[in-house]
Amino acid sequence: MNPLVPTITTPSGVWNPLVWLMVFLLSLIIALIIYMRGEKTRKKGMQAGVFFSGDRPPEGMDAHIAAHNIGWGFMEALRPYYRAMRKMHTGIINDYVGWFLGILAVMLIIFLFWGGA
Amino acid sequence: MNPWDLIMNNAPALAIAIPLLGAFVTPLINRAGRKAMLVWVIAVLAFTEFIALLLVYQVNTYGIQVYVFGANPHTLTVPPDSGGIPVRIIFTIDGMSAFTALISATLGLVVGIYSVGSEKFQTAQEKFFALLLLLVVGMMGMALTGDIFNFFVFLEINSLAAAALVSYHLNKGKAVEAAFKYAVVSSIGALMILFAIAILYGEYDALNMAMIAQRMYQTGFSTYDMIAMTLILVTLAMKCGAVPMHYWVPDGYGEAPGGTSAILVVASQASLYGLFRMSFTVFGLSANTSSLGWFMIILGLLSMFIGVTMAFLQHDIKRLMAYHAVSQTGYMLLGVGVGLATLGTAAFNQYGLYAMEGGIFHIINHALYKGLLFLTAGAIIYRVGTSDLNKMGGLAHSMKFTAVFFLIGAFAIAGIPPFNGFASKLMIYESVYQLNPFLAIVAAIVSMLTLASFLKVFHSAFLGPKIYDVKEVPKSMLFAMSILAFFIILFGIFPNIAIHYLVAPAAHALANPLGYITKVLGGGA
Amino acid sequence: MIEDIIQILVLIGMMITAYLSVKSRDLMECAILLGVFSFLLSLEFFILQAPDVAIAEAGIGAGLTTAIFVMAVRKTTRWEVEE
Amino acid sequence: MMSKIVRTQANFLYPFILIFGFYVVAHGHITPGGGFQGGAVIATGVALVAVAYGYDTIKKWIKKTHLTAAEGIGLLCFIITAFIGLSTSFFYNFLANSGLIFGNRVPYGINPGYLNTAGTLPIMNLAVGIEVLGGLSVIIMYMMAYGREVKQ
Repeated sequence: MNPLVPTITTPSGVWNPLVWLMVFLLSLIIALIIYMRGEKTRKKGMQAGVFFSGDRPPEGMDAHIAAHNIGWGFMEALRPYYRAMRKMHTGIINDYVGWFLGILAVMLIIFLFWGGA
Repeated sequence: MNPWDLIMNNAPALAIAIPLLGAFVTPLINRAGRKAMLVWVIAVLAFTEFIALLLVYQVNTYGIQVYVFGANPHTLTVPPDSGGIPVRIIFTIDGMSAFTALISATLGLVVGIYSVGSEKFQTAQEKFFALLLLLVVGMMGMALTGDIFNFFVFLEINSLAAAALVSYHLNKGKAVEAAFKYAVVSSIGALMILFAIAILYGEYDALNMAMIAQRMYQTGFSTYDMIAMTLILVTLAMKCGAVPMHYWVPDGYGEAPGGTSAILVVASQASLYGLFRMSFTVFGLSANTSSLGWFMIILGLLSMFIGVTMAFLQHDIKRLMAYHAVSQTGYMLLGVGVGLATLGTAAFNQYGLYAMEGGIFHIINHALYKGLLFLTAGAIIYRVGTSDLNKMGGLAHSMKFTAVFFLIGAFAIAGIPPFNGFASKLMIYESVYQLNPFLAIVAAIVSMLTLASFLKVFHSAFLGPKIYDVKEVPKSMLFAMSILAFFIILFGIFPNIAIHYLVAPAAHALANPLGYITKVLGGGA
Repeated sequence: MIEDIIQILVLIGMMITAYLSVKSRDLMECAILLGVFSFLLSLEFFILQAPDVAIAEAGIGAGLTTAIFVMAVRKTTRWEVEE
Repeated sequence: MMSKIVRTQANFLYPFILIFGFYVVAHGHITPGGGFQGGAVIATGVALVAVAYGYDTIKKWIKKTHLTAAEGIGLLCFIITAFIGLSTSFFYNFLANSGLIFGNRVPYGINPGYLNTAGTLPIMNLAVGIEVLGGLSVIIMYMMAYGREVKQ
């Protein structure tokens, strides 16, 4: 196997990053060509602006969205799960050690039945 | 004897001796000035990196290497008057050891270069760099040693140096609290390992891993072995940050200074190495590898999913990345766990070995891109002064290089081609689903969630209106980041370089415990 | 025989001192009890033919850590209080 | 500073503790104990004086920088001794049976234990002893110094 050949053969296929890169670049070039063939006399600036239901955004709406609010829907959908997770992550050192010793005990019991040769 | 032969012959010992010497000399050299100290530290780290490369070369060319401390000649594993027991402190280097040592040395060098810039205004820098070198010693020792008690010693060096490094920026006592938690958890874990070592020593009268494995194979797997195995494996799983024993990870990584989190990732991976070494080489011959493998797979699935979902919740940049470190550790556990679960069956050659290669390849990829991400996080904190994502924004206006490096790291961790994360994740998906399609589905979903949460970080830290009027970070920090970024792209486009020279030898070494045992117990010389 | 009796006595003493040091509300007393515990532990090591470990335990456990505990207690409050 | 009784006791016990500690270090290679144990015993002596006399008095007698230097020097001696044997192997005992310092041959059979044997082991014991006495004493000193800050 020559290490400079980028192809990886997986149990059910092949993967070649160079081919992927070429296809990616080719599609970029095609997109560029399509873009270049577009209408030259278009008005600039308006199309890319942010509109709220067709209206101009009021002043101050270009403020930054804080990290806390990104993915709100996701977290809202999984609220019961996250409530359980928050309960699990207490940040108290006794709980850290407790979890470790608990897993140790559980694994001792499990390996007692299935761990042997 | 000329110097080249000296280095070639003693490479395994020098791998820990040089950073150890460096760590002890650093406080003395600091009296000659800060510049001299920095030059010394970087030189020591660079030489360690060279030795690690040399070890990889030696293992790939000549097979498994043994080095016996204080013996004459240095390959005499079993002295003639010892009754066939390897009594001395012994280093055994196979593919997996050399692989882990190389990662440790590389990240040590990169973090050393980075810390030149990022710790510029701190007090007691000589202690910081001495601890960094000691941490490298701990990781290298864990990776190279062939003696179970030495493994414990190096694990302790690793834990203590890491705990001290975590508390380096006091951060109004928060970092000290995190370091305290880390220290308590790791000392309880180390106590468990010591207990397990005592059990094994009482039973087999040997501390050498190969000797223990051979005697266990001969006498059969007893209940005592089972207890020792559980203690060691669960402790090492805790030390590498597997859910549900991961609680120390976000605290420790989140509070560590600048780039130190990057090397803490590798410190955890040294424990991961220990987990693999113990489960394959020491217990793999005797124990039921299928149940061990499923233990790792289940830990891996839990780590992947809970890690990534908890990361989505965080708004502290380093805590978020720390949860991603937990999540990525799950991929390695999953890949190697599938290999362990199928060990000895026909499925092993069909896809088990391949899954192991994927898992091991993911170790080096994770060290590279998570290292890069932690370095960019350190750069942001260095300039902005806060780690709260809610207060950041618009940094791409002023910190262009950092933004680009962050994007490279984020794409790599999310598994976007052509970066290196994709190559190893592909190998894991394609092989793991043959054992059970559910595993591959979870892995793919976790990958998507990873991308989502890193888009969140990128959006809130780099995009948006300009809030902070800051400059780009110092050149040494940018240089350290560019090294990692270069390797991410190199291993993404030419994955076979890593697989051929590093990953495949490591996977084959793990899968062949008998070779390890015969090399050590074959007498040497 | 006499060795066994001494060993049992030492172990019982260790259990008592450990229990008392956990229960006691006087922190200075806890520190001294831990010192006694370490001393008994080092005696136990000596009985178990490990003089090497016994010296280390006597020096570190009974001597240094007790001194450090005493210093720490003297700088804070002596009595444990209900929060 | 503690009461006169404590100080007198400390004055009386201090030399004996130090001598016992150095004995354990020096005989590390023939009797139980060694560098670590001996260093710990010596540090206990330092702790005794420190507790008896209080930080303000003791800081004139013992300097923290000296103890830190002892720590560094001990570690350096240890690793350099290990490095000297590198032409054979790391930690190689090049002095044993060589006739040089600590290089006498041990006679076969039961013997009273000759100090001048065992090669590099006594040197390493000494190095570890210096390192441990420095390290543990400096911990005590920092404990006391920090406690004083809290009081103020």
